[in-house]
Amino acid sequence: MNKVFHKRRLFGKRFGKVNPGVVISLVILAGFIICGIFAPFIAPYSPTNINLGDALKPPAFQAGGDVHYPLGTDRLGRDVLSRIIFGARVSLQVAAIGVVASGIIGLTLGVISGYKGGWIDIIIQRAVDIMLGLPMILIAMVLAIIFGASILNVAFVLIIIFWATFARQSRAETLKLRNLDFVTLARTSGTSDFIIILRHIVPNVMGSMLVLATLNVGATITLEATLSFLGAGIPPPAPSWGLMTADGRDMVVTAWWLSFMPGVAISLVVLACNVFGDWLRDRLDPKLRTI
Amino acid sequence: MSELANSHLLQVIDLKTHFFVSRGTLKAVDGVSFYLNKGEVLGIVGESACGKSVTGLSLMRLIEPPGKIVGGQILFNGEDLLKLGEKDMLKIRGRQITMIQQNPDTSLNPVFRIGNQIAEAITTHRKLSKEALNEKVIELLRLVRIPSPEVRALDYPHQMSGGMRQRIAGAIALACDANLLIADEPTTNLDVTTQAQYIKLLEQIQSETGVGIIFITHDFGIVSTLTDRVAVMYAGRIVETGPTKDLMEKPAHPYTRALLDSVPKPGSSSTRLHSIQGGPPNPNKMPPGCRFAPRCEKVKPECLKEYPPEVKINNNRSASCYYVG
Amino acid sequence: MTRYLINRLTQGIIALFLSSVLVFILLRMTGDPTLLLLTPDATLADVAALRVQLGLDQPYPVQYFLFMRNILQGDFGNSLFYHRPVLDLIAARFPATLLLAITANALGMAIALPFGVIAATHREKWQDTMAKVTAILGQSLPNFWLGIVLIQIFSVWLGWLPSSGYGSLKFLILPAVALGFGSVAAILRLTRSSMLDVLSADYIRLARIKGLPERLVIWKHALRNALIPVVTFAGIYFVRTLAGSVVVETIFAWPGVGRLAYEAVVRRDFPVEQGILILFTALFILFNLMIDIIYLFLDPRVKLR
Amino acid sequence: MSDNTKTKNDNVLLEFIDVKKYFPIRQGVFAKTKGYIKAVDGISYDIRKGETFGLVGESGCGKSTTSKLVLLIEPITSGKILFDGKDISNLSQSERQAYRESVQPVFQDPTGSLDPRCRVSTIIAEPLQVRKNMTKEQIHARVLEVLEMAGLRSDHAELFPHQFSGGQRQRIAMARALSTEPKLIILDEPISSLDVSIRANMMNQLLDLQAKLGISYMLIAHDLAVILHMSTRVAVMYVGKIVETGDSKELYEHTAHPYTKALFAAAFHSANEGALILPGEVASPYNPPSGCHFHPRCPNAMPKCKEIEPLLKEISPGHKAACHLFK
Repeated sequence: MNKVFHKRRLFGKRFGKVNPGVVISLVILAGFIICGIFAPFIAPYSPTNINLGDALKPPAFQAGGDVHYPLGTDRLGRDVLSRIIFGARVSLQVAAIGVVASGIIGLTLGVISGYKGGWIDIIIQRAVDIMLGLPMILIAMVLAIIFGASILNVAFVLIIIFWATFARQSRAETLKLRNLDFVTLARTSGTSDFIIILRHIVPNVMGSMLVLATLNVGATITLEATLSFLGAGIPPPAPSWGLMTADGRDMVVTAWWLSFMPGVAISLVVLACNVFGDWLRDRLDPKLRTI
Repeated sequence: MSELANSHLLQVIDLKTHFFVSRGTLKAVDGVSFYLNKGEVLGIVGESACGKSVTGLSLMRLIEPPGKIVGGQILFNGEDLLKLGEKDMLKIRGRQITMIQQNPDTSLNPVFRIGNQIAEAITTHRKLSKEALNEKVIELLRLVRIPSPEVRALDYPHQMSGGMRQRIAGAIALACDANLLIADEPTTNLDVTTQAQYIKLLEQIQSETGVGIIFITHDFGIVSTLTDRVAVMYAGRIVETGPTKDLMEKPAHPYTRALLDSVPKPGSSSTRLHSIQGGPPNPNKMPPGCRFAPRCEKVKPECLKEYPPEVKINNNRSASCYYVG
Repeated sequence: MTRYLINRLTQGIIALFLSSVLVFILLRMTGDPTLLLLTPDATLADVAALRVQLGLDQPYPVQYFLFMRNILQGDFGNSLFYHRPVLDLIAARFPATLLLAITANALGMAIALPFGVIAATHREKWQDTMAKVTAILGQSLPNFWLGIVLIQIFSVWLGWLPSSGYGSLKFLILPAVALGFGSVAAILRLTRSSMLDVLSADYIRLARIKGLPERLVIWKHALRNALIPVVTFAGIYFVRTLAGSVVVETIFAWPGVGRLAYEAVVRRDFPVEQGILILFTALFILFNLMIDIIYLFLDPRVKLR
Repeated sequence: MSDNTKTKNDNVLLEFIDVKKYFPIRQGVFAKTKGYIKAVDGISYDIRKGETFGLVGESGCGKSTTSKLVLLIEPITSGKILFDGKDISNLSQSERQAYRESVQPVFQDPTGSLDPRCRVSTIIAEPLQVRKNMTKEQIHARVLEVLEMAGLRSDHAELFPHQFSGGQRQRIAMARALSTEPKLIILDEPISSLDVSIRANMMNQLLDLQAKLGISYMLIAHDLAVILHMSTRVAVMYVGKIVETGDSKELYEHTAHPYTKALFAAAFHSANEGALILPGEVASPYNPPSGCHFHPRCPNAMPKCKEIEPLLKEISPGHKAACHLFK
């Protein structure tokens, strides 16, 4: 057994053979990230470029379609493909905020809660229960009335919800780890709590945090789209996938592609996240299952 | 094998149970043969992962994927169990061959009352009137020495101690007057004094009911008090077999001898114990010759080449070793 | 057992209190809700009058007390759009939402439970793959999009079912499917994993040792244990579908509380939104309490705790 | 308990004086204390320099709690534990650290004792890093030194725990315990999770190390055969109390307490006379029987056993038993 192999166990032999679904998912996720970062260089048009002369063109493959607009145009003549590519940027931002920020907050609070126990634990626990229990869509809607729909509103709601999922998971794992002998040993030799958490707890919790993060990327994207769809998320004219779906809703009969296409984008990305996340979970720990 | 094959309650011939996992084929049981006479107690002794528990489950044909019985014969009352359909096997399980599992904390279903769990073991094979069934349940609880059985029958498993739960497992096993009881380390997770109690109980039940017992364990001490004959397993094969007293006094196989020597004796205080170097082989990569050869003090070149044949030491003793005979 | 119930009840009340505080803080974050409660042409005098009427000139604890008193008396204020008490509006719409949520979840359970069990007992076979695909699709497809696609297919193209409205069973099918698909996925997944856990337990082997036919081993011994986490989760999920009805009701023009909530956002009808939020929160906690009680009957180990 | 043990003895390393550990039982909404689990209920003994003191008993007898008290994992309810004459429950910060270095544990489960994400070198160096007075090189040198002492190779230092067998893992745990040059090692069931053929090896290694380094062991086990083999002196515990203690040879040859007799019978499987099989099960420390906790299971129980708790009495030099059979 060589050393490098074990250092990089995550991508080592332990992962077994990779199934095609996972490869496709990775390709989709890579495409999504590239679109999100390099949208202006990839998209053929500006997402907000209004061209009423070309309004409501069907996708290129349908009769009456225009090859210049592969996925058709909306009622203002904006290119659907370009808007979807720019929409990836919105989703990526949202996912980054929702997962990174709430992941860090959740991990910190969860580990402290699980490790320290006592009243800190009780308070954090109750907070987690309530956060997970509250009808968040409604809260977002209330906030949208108060502050008006905004990306800040979305970010706030995402962090409020998702930190709790990270906190719950990391707390549960910390509780298990805390009772393991290696933590007791570290304590009996006088190692400080801070070092124990950094050396023994966090590295052992990271695996499941990674899995949860992947799954939560999908969940944050869906939630943002839902909120935008309901008018409580990203305000128009920003090209959010949820907003685009909502825009095309009244035109299901005449222009089906308007709400269908952005929905495909959301579904593909979320599906890819879930497939990859599940695979990661099975590899890292088959026993680990979220409810 | 004995020429009196027909009088054996159970005769296992060259049983092979392998596990097909992604890393390769684990030959957990790899050519095991033994027999058990009616009313006899046979001990199967070995360390963890030597295949003793898999042998027990194979006898009941309860090997789950990725495991599979890939060869051999299990003759029970002369009939090969491996040739039976699953439906016929259901009539044998619980009715004729039965089993007590190792862990008393998890072996009873937590959501059913213990009386119901015992009753179910009976009704699976026999139709009884409600009164007769109740009576039989109480009788079984008495058999395993549960105090005030009428009350305890209404308990859930978590309301009982480990020792009691293990006795309930015994009552379930004995519900249909089976001929063969496989006890898979039933005392390993019990307290020392409870363990002694349980062994005594098994002894009493054995003499009362005449059930044949295969007792699987890692502990030679238990074997010496309970069993008539013993088979020692190492890395998927039986290395030595014979009457318990004889075998423990004059072990023939180096592994058996080493195992017996490595246990502290009364009064052995602070002297060095005989120790075996290394650990059991990886079931994925078995050594080509004798599986104990890499750890054996008396290893000869031929030990590393081919698995030693079973050698008869006397009428009822045999061992697989080039040093014997 | 009573101690357990009292414990859970206390916890429920604490949770209710904490969430009411949270909702209160959320609602007061703007500092002054009067601007949201009045029409744009209101005078400064109107604002001042309303401030006194709502007690906004009082310190926060007093405000909270007033807020709670009104809620407990069933006074959620009047809708700015309908000019009717919020509670009446919600009460009129609630049955439709309940019907939708119950149908969706019943559908979910009826499909997910048996298929979850079958998937677990046919591990790595086609049944399992199907279940996995269903579960992951249900987890991934956003329900607003699913709703629109369902309308597209079954109303626009095939013309089999109405795309919106309320009335006979025909109207119920599409919204219930759109809402229930997520819960099918979630329950399927959980049933499968819970069954897999249980199936490897020693007591399942004991059932087989007894000679029980596989049918009983699975549907009696295994399922009875596997149900414990599933039922808990299904209860929580039910409340989630209530909240999720906002989306589905909006798409299918279903006259329930969810659609009311959506309309309230569009019309900036603050009291209605607040009322729905408070009610749903209370419902959630109430439901959790009910689940705890059901739990008592499912798991005998809880009774003695 | 006997107060005359307080006589200062240079040979004594660790001394227990009427040590009690009660865990409150909290119930109800407001977690009111409804009673106590008397996990350790007034035990006194001493561990001498260079000896192995064996603590034997079944589940719930308090032997593991005792080790937690020594390791400062749990605070003592009442009584005192003296280490080198100093009360361990009120040490200064630096004394506490010095004490922790002098007393190291080895636990039962070699898998749980080793963080799967840490290299062997990190695991072994952990107690040394707390000191802050050693350079990286010194620490590394010490790691290699103790690895060798524990029967491992220096190239094992860079591997991860899962690359070792159970027996090897227990050696890593031992190496870690040795790293700070302790005076006392608490061995909590050190061999019971190992395979039978590996146990002898580990026991030999432990005895060799002791002979070489002169450390004391406090050995905790449920198997009397192992305890007797390894220990110079033994204490038998039952439901929080010591029922018999003495030289291990003396204890074996002149077993006094009926419970010890039963343990012997179970350990050496010599239980052919029915009298040695105890009825019932180990009493719960939550609600122990009155008088002598052992009386409901005792073959020699007398009426007064139910009422009066027997005290630990010397029945021959150094051999004590808590039983009314001995006057």
